[in-house]
Amino acid sequence: NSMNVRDALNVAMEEEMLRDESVFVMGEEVARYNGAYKVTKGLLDKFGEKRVVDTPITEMGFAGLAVGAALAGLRPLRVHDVNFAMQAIDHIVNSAGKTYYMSGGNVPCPVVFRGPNGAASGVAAQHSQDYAAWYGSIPGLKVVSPWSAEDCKGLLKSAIRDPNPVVFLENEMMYGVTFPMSAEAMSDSFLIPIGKAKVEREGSDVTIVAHSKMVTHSLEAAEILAKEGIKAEVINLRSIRPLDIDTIKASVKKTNRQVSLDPHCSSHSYHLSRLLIVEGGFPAFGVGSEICAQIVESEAFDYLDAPVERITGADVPTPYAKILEDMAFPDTPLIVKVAKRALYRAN
Amino acid sequence: NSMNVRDALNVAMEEEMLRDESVFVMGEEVARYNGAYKVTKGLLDKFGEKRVVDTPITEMGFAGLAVGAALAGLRPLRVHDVNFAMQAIDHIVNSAGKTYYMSGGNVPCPVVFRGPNGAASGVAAQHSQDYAAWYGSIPGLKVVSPWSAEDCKGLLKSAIRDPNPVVFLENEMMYGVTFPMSAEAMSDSFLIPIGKAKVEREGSDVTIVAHSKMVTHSLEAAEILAKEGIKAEVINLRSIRPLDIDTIKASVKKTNRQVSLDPHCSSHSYHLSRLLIVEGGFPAFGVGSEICAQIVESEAFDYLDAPVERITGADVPTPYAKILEDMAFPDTPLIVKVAKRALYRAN
Amino acid sequence: KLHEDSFRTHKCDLPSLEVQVQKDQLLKMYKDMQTMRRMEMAADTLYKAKLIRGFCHLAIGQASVSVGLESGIKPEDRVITAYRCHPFAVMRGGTVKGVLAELLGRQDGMSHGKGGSMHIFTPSFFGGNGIVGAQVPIGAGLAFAQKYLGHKTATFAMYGDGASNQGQVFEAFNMAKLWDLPCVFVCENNKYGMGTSAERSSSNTEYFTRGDKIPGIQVNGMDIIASKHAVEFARNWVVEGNGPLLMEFVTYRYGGHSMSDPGTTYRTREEVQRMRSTQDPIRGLQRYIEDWGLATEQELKQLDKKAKAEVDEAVEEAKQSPEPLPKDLWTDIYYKNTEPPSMRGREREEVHYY
Amino acid sequence: KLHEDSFRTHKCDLPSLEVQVQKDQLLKMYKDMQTMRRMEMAADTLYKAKLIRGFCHLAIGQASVSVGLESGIKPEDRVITAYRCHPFAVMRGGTVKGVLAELLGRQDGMSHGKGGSMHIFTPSFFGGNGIVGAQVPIGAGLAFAQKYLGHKTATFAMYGDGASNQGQVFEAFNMAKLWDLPCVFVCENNKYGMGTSAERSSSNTEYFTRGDKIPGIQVNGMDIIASKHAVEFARNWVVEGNGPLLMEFVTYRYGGHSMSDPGTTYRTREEVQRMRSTQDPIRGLQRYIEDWGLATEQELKQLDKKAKAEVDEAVEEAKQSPEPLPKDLWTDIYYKNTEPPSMRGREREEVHYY
Ligand SMILES: Cc1ncc(C[n+]2csc(CCOP(=O)(O)OP(=O)(O)O)c2C)c(N)n1
Ligand SMILES: Cc1ncc(C[n+]2csc(CCOP(=O)(O)OP(=O)(O)O)c2C)c(N)n1
Ligand SMILES: [Mg+2]
Ligand SMILES: [Mg+2]
Repeated sequence: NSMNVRDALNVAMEEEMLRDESVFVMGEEVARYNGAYKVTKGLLDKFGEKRVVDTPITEMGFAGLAVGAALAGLRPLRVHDVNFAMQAIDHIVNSAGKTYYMSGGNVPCPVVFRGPNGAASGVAAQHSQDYAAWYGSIPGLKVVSPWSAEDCKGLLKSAIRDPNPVVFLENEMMYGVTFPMSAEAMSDSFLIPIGKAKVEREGSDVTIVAHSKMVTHSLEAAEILAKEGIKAEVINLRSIRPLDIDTIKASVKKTNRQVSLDPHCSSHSYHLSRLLIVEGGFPAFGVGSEICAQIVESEAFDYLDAPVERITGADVPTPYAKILEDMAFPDTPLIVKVAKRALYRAN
Repeated sequence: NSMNVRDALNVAMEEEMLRDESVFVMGEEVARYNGAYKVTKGLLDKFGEKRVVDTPITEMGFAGLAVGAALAGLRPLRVHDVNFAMQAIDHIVNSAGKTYYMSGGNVPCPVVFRGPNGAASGVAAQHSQDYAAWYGSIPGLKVVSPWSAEDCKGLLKSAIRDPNPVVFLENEMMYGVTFPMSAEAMSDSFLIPIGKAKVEREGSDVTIVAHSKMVTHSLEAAEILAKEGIKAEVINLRSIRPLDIDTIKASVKKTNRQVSLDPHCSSHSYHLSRLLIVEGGFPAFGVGSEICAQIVESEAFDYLDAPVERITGADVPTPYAKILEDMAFPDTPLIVKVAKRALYRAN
Repeated sequence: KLHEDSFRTHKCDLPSLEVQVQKDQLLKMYKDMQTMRRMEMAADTLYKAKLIRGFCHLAIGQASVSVGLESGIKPEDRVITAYRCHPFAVMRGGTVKGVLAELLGRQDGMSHGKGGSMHIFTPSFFGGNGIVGAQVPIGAGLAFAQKYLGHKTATFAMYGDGASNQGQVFEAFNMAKLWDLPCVFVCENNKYGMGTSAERSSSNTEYFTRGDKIPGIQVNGMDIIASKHAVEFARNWVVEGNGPLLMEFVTYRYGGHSMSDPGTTYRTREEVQRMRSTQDPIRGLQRYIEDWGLATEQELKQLDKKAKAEVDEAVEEAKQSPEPLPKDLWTDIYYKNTEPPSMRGREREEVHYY
Repeated sequence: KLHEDSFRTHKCDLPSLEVQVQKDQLLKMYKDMQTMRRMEMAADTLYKAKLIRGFCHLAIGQASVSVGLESGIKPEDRVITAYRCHPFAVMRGGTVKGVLAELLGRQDGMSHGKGGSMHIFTPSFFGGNGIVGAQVPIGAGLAFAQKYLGHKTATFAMYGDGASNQGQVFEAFNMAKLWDLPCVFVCENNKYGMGTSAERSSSNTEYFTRGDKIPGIQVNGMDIIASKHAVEFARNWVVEGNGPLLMEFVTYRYGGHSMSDPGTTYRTREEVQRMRSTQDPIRGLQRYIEDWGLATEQELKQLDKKAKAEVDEAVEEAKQSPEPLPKDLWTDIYYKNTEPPSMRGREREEVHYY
C-alpha cells in the first residue's frame, strides 16, 4: 500500500468529517476549486457546501470566524496557505492560542490551521516564509510539521481531535510525494500522538534531526553516508511544539563516541560532535537554535564536545532565480558535507 | 545631566524631524493625545498635523501606508504598541522587509516601526507579546532593543537615518526610568551604531547578556554578586538583528576560567560555564536560544564546558494576577541564583 | 411611545415607535443599571487604591447598552465585545463578585485571576477581548456556529466607533452577508476611541450605514427603552433569516478611556457635564418611571440602596477571595490531559511536569 | 462619442461621453495592446518550456486596462498592483526584455532575477506585490507622500475583485478619505479571484460603490477609449483635491488564474469564448479605428507584426542574459554599506562578509 501526501491529508479530513459532524473545512478555494493545491479534492461533493466552505480572500476575518466557531463548539479546520497566515496571525496567536488561559480554562478553542508552509519552488520572497519557530514559541498552540504520508494522516487526524488550537504546517513540495502506508496507517482509527518525534532511521555514529521536507534530504544523506560506513540516525521531529527533546537526547547519547586523545592520561577523553539539525527556515531564532539550546542546557551536553551543527535556509529573503534559490536552501550534499565535517572526515 | 527614557525618545524624534523634513510620525494617538504613553508629547505643537499624524485604529492599513510613503521617499516613523503589531506584521515583514531584495535593490524602504514591546504590568496575555525573536529572524529588517535613555536616543536617531526598515522595540516599564546622560549623548549629533552590543559593566567571572529591561535586572544582580566577590560582566545587547555575537564571544573567552580537576594530569582541565542570557520573552525559539546556538557553533564553544543558562519568561501566556505574573518573568534574585549555580556556588 | 428620533434606519424599515413595557421589567432594568454603575464605580475606587492593576476600562455612562441588550435577547443568544466588558459579563450570567474578584486577580474571579479586566467570559458571553476589532469576526464565527447547528439564536458582536475602522470588521460584514449569518454587528458609538473623536477616525460617522448591503439601525443608546426595543427588532431580523444587521448605539462614556486617562484633554468638561445632566440613561429611565407613575422617587431610592449594598457586599467578598496558587500558573495553557509532559519556567530548573 | 453604457457612477457626475482622441494615440494604444498580449503569450510559451518557474499570472484579456491606464496618466503619477503586473511594468517605464528576463531569472531582469513574475518595479511603478490586498494601503501611502511633498500627481492603487474584500482595502479607503489623499483605488474586476466568482466572494459586486463616502466610477474596461477617458477623469478628480476616488474596470481574464490553472473548472468554455469573440479590447479598438477610417486592416496588420517582432527579439535577448552570480545572493538584503558585517548561509561555514 502506498499513498501520496496530498491524498493522505485528504483522507484524514474525510475520515474525521465522517466521524464528527462538528468538523468542517473552511478556506480559500477549498470547495469548488478543490483546494489551491487540490488537497481538499472531492470534499465538497461528499459533504456539501455547509461543511466545505469557500471563503473570500480575507485571512484575518475568516481566521477570526473560525476561532469563533471553535469557541462555540464546532471544530473548524481552517485551510490556507500558511504563507498568507501573517494576515491571520493575530487570531492564531492572540485569539486561538491565549483564550483558554485567559478565560481560566472556561473557553477551549479546538481549531486547526493547516496549509503549506515555507518555501516552494520559484515563488520568491513573499511566498516562502517558514513559521515553525514563530508558532512554536507560543504556549497554548500545538505546532505540527509532518513529513510522510503516514505522518500527515495520523497527525492531521490527531490535530482535528485535539481540544487545543493546532497549527499544521505542510510543505507544498511534498504534496505529490508517495510513501508506503502500513495497513494500520490505512485504517480510519490511525492516530499519531502530537509531541513525539520518530526515529526514521537508526544509526550509531551521528544524529540528524530534521522536520518536513528536510527529512527526505536527511535520509538521502544517511544513505550516502552509509556507503562510506557512517551510520547516521535520522529523527523526524513531527512536532515543533511540544518539542520531543527526549528522543533527541537519547539519540545524542547513543551516537556519542568517546575518543581518547591522550593515551597517557586515561581520564582525558574527547567527545565528538554528533548532532546535526536540519531545517528549511531562516537560521536565526529557528528550530535548530532552540534544539541546540535545549541540548546544551541538558545533561546531554556532556556528550557533546564540539559544535552542534545547524543546517538551515540561508539568511536571505528567498530569491527567485534558480541558481540563487539553490544556494538558499539545504540539500542532500550539504548535509553529507556537514556530517562528515562534524566527524572530522572532511574531504 | 539625566533624562528618562520617554524624554530621550521624544528628543530623538524631535531632533530628527528638525534635521530632515521627510521624517514624519504616524500612529494611533500620537498627536492630540501626545501618545498613548506620552512619548510623542509636544510633537504636534512643534511640527503640526502634517508631520504628526493621528491614525484610525487600523494597524494593518497604516503599516502599509507607512511602507508606501517610505517607498515614495519619505521617512515614516510609524508608532504603535508593538503588541498590536501582529495585525501589521505582514507589512513589516513582507512589504517592508523584503521589497528591497525582491526589487533587486531598486526600491529601498526606510521606515521605522517603534513602540512598546513585551509585557507591561498587569495587562494579561494579549498585551504582553515580545517580538524580538520573531522580527529578529527576518533578513532585511534591523531590530533594535534599547535599554537606557542614551540607548534610546542614539539608537532611535540611527534607526530614523537608516535606509533599511527598522523595528524599534521599547519597553513600557522603562519609559519613566531616568538615566544619566553624557554631554555627548545630549548633543543632536549623537548616534549609536545599530548592531553593536555594549558592555555595561566589566567583570571577569561570568558573562550576563541581556536586552531591554532585563539589563536593569542583570546589573542589579551583578551588584549583588559583587558583594559576594563574584565579578559579573553585563552585556546590553542593544541590537537583536544584527546580533553582535563577537562582543559576547570576547566576553565568554574572558570570563572563562580553567579549573584543573585532576592535578596528576596537567592536560586535563575543566572549563566552567560562564554565560547567562536573560530575556523577557518566551523561552522557546527565543533570543537566548539563538545566542546559545551561535556560541556553541563557534570557537567560543571551547571555552564553555557546562550548560549555557537561559533565563527567560516562563512558557505560559502572561497571567493577570500579580502572584502568577511574578512567576512568569525573570527578576534580579533569579539571575543571582542562576549565576551562582553556574559557578557551582549554589546556596 | 418612544421619541420620534429614537431610531434611524438604513435599507430597512423603522421599527414601530409603539412599545409595550412591563413595570417589573422597567424596575429591573433600573436596578440593573444602578448595579452596573455601582460596580464600575467600585472598580474605580479599587483601582485608585492600587488593588487593580494594568488596564481597566469602565463603562460608566453606557449602562443602557449592556442592560438594554440583555433585556432584549434570550439566554441562548451569544454576545462578544472588546475590553470594556464588565457589565456584559455580569448581565450574561456572571456576578458582580466574579467580575470584581477578577479585577483583583483572585481565585473567585470569573477567569480565576488569569484574565483580568479585559478577559471575562460566561457560557453565552465570549469576552472580553483585548485586540481592537478582533472580536468582530469571532462574533461572526459564533453566528456561523449557530446557523451550522440549526439554532434559532442570534449573536451580538459589539465594537466601538474606533474599532469600526478595522479592516477585519468589514471582512466579517462581507462574510456574514454572503452567508446570511444571524449576526447583529453592534457599534457602541461613545464618540471617542481613546482620545480620537469619531470624526477624526471615521470618514463616515453614521456607523449604522457602513455595512454596504447590510441594513442598519441607529438607536439612541441613552434611552434604555428604545435600546431594548431595537435589540428585539434586531434579534428578530437575524433570527428570521434576513441575514446580518448593523446596529449603532449612540452613547457616551463619562470617564476616561481607561483608568490612566483623565478623559479631559481631548474633550471639554462642559461636553461631559452636558451629557451627564441631559442624557444620563439612568435618570432617563427614572423620568419614564416617574412620569408613568410606576414607582415613586422613594421606591427608586430603595433600589439604589439595594444596588449599592449588593456591590458593597460583592467588593468585600471579592477581597476575601484568595489569590491564585503558584500551581495555577501551569493550568489552562492546554486542555486538561492534553498537555505536553512538561512546561518550562524561567530557567532550566523551573520545570512543571503534568 | 462613447457608448451610453461605458460608465456608471456613484456619488459623482458621469464623465461626458464626448471624447477627443488622436489618431496617433489610438494607433499607439493598438500597438501597445498587441505588444502586451504578445509578451504574455511569450511568457506562456516560456513557462510551458519550463524556463519560467513558480507562479506566473498573465493578463491576457485585460490589456486595455494597463494600456488605457498609461494613456490617461502622467509619467510622474504612481501605480501599484498585485502579482498580475507584467504589462504595467512595461508601460510604466520598463521593457519587454526586462520583464521576460525577470521571468527567466536573469541578470537583465528588471529585478535582476530576484523577484520573478510577481515582483517587478520601475521608478513610478511599485510592483508587483504577492500578498493579495497589501498593495492597496501601500498605494495610499504613495499618495500620502505625493500630498506631503506637495506634488500635483496621483496614485493608482490596483486590486482585483477577489482582493476587494480584504479588510486593509477598507482601511486604506477610510484613511484616504479622512485625509483627502490623491489616490484612485482601481478594482480590476475580471469576474474571478482564482476559482471564485465575484458573486461568491463579494456581497456587493458593484465594486465602484464600495468606498462608502468615496465616489466611484465603473468603466467598461474592455473599451480602451472609455478606459483612457475614465482614467483622465479620475486623475483630475484626485489631483484637484477632491479626495480619493474608486474606479472599477469591468474586464475579463482569458486564461487561468496562473499557469497551473486551466481556468475551465469554475466557468464554462462558452463564457470564455463569448468574451473573447464579443468583448476583446484589441478587436474593439480595431473596430473603432477601421470605422473611423484611421487605418486599414493592412496597416494594423503591420503593427501586429511589429509587436510580434519586438517581443520575439525581446525573448531572444532575455534568453541571452546571464544568470545571476552566486555573489548576488548577498546583495540587496540591506542597503549598500549599511549591511551587518556578515550574513550566514546554510551552515556555519557558509558566511558572506561584506
Ligand atoms: C489592534 C489594537 N490596536 C490598538 C489598541 C489600543 N486601544 C485599546 S482601546 C483603543 C480605542 C478603541 O476605541 P473604541 O473602539 O471607540 O472603543 P471604546 O474604548 O470607546 O469603548 C485603542 C486604540 C488595541 N487594544 N488593539
Ligand atoms: C493574502 C493572500 N491570500 C491569498 C493569496 C493567494 N491568491 C493569490 S491570487 C488570488 C486571487 C486574487 O483574485 P483577484 O483579486 O480577483 O485578482 P486576479 O487574480 O483576478 O487578478 C489568491 C487567493 C495571496 N497571494 N495572498
Ligand atoms: Mg469609542
Ligand atoms: Mg479577479
